[in-house]
Amino acid sequence: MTAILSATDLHYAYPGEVPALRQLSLGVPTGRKLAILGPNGAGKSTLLLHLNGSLRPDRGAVLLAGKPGDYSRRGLLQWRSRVALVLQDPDDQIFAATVAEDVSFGPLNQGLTDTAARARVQAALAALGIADLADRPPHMLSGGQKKRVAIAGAVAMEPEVLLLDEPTAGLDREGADQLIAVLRQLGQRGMTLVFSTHDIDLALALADDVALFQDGTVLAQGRAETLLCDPALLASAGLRPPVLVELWLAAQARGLCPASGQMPRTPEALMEQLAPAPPALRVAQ
Amino acid sequence: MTAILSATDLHYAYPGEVPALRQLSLGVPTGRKLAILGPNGAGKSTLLLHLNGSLRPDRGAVLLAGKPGDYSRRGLLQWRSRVALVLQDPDDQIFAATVAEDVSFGPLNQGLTDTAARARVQAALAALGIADLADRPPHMLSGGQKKRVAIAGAVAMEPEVLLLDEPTAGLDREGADQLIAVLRQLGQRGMTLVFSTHDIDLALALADDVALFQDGTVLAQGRAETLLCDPALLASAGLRPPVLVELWLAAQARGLCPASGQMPRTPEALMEQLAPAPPALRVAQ
Amino acid sequence: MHIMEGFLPLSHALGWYAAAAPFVVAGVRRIRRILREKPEARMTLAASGAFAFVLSALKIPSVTGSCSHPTGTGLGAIVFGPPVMAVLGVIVLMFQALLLAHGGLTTLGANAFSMAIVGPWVAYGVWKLAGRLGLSFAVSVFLAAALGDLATYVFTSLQLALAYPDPASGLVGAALKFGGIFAVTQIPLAIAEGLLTVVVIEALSGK
Amino acid sequence: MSVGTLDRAASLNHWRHRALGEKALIGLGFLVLALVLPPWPGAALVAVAVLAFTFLGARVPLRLWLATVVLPLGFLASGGLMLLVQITGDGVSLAPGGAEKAAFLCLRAMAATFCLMFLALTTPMADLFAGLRRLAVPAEIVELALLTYRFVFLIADEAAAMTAAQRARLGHSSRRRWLRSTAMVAANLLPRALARARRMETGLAARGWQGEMRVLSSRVPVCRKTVALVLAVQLAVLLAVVLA
Repeated sequence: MTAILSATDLHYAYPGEVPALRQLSLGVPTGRKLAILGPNGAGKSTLLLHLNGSLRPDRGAVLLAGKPGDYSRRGLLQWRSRVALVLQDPDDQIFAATVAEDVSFGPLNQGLTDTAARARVQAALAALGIADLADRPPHMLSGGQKKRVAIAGAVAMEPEVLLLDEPTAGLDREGADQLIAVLRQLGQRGMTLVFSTHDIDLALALADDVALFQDGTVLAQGRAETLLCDPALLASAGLRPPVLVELWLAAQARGLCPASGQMPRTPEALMEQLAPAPPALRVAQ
Repeated sequence: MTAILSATDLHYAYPGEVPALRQLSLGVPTGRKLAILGPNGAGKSTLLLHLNGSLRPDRGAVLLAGKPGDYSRRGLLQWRSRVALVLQDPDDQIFAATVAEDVSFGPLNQGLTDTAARARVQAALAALGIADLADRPPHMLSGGQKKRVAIAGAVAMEPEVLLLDEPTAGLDREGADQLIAVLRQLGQRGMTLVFSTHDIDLALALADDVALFQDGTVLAQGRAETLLCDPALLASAGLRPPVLVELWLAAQARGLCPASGQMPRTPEALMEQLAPAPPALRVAQ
Repeated sequence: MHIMEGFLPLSHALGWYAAAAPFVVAGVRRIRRILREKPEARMTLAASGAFAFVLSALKIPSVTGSCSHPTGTGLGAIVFGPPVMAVLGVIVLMFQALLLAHGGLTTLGANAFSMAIVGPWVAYGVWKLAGRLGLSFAVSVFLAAALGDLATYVFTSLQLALAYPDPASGLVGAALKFGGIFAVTQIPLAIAEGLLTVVVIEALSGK
Repeated sequence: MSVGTLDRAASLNHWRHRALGEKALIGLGFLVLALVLPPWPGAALVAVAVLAFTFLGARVPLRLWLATVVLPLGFLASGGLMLLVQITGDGVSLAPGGAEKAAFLCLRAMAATFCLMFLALTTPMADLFAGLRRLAVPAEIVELALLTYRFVFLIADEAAAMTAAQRARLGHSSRRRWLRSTAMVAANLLPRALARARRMETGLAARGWQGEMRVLSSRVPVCRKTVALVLAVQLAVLLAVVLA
């Protein structure tokens, strides 16, 4: 498993404040979906800003495809073409008067011709399932639509890695489900995804790998199936397992599920594992 | 069950837009916790703004303790002393340079003396568990702290009803859990709570009653235990039952829980109902 | 370009306070009248003042590496009018001194005169004049913002020259000296501010 | 240094809870002395005294102080340079007595700047607003300043986020793109600031706002010992200058 991006021993403090990142090391496995999971204010956004070169660490290094990040002007342009960042609030990143115009901002800055940029815009809007919104002014969109426009703006740059800060923040269940479906599709096409979240249920629904983040550092990193089923480890990061996993573990302990089953990622998956007891064995009604 | 606040046949449209509320009727039972549950953009915030007189309906009426709302200057002042509103973004409500100064704003507007207002401020900060933040400037607080400051600003007015717009939006699990605990305590002291949310899990954790909201109107209102266990009704509002309830229903259907059990509001409550099968009856490993 | 704390002798510091006072008092009167009729204008004015502050904190990449920034006076003068800008300007200058150590308290009078009075009035005058001359919208806005910015900078140079006249060539020489050293950054800046204001106002009126 | 750096430092300062009067007496008192007294030895003594209060009294972190002082010193370097030279008919030459004049100016400006920085790094804005109210500045103007202060941080955060988002999409990478990107930030920021103002209006109306914005500010009593100490130091500076 190669790491397209990695961070070693990062240390960073905003001027006059306590350190936001401390001795942080992290690898982003190529072609997979990594959740950076931790409470608010732990420094997750600061980490993402380091991963695309927006912030430069006080100590330590960020490596892109094994090479130390190049903070020269040209180096940063290339870096950000390969590693795109989508912030939490879509209103912070949609500027133009129409959706299509906004999505073209990145490709045009990459130096593409108008024709090439237009093709990129169409492809990105299609990938996010919002081709019909192309001519809309952004302020007339719903929260979930805006979020997808912001992601389209990043996808149109055809990056290798997409960094997303709290992608489902503020979305309702339907909006979040649609977004998760879109992100899964992007992952299937080979894009590496890194997303920060305080929502362990989102990590359960989307992540291949999880990095447990607390107080500016990564406590543990590993496969979602391992980490999210480890209540003791999660507790050390101040977290509880997802409700689904808690119930699954409880059902296993009570012998209501096979011990060999896979970690359920949806309620349906858990229900399938809950074998119906034969009528005679049911609990007393 | 008396209704301290009620709305009958409300109709409202923002100038030049499609109606936000349509023939909406709703009762707010005194001394209970009511969730207004529905997707984003359905008009929940608009409804809350009607319940404290910030917006005046085009048709229909809002009744406070059985009397039609009085939209005169004096009437509104009294209304808002009895029905406090906490907006979704605490930054839209906190204006002063320190927490204690900010919380004193409401009581002073009510015409209290400095001494009386100071006592209210201290009581409100204590009730919200933020007495230690009194001298902090608001922009140095975390999201969860700001939220509690905004609520303290409302509680210091000693209202009968507290309206909260998406109270846990943007909070992480710990922040949300702390807030839920605080709101439960306020409820136990007899304050009537009304909160809007798109998060059915929040309704499950906190609400006594639920009003299902969709497209500017209330589809159904009733006890949380009834409504949240009715998948067909929820589906008509574009919602799914909470994961806990889904699993509980599934376990009941499989005979793994007693059919007479109460709706579980926490994973622990569900686990208690999941009786362990005796060793001999466990599913094949 | 704010005059730093303690740079002006006492008599000049006091003199500029006295010169700025009538404009600021007039602005305060105007604002109190507005607020009596519309209490909620408080929020709008405060948000605009904060916007001007934040705009002035946006750094412009410049050749010299000095800390040049847009003044926002042209935009403010066109949108709110010069009297209101005098008060908002003083508030913003006070915050710049205390939150960024940029400018100063003894030089607040002098800085207010150049940034919150001369700049906005020149911008406003140019804006009105250009309108009367039938210049296009974009050109009028550009000229108003660029000349407002430029006027602020020229006036600041004059203030410095008055305080420190050249021993050989007096006021004129000193103005050339002070003007000259800041011209490197300020002339491109004035053009940038003009262009910026055009884009902002066009985007605003398009929405 | 961001907009919040000094503000944060002031509200976490060791002397944060000292009376506004004491800090004003130090910051403004020495500021007046720096301007009134001849730069040598007056401003030099003021600088020493105010630095002692800054570092020994208020325990301002040195690193932060240095990072803050860089900006005004840049102005001083270029401004002071102008006093060294003169323009004659033959061009630019060294001004007679220019070095002395420039040195005196630097002394005074630095002493004054240290006074300003003492105030900025020890006194939260909340206390200053309360002080302005007591000085009979019209309530409307103090309220306007207070709201502006509150909005500054909110809008600055938005501006910073927008700029980061644009950089991520390669905005700001050339002069032309800088202009376009910055204009887009400004154009999107103003309507958002105004929308925020409208929401704030609703939020405050819900709290019974009638047009006046009264809040309870806590007032710390002045410590007489400290005042006596500060006055004694100021008198000593004054006497030293008169005797010299």
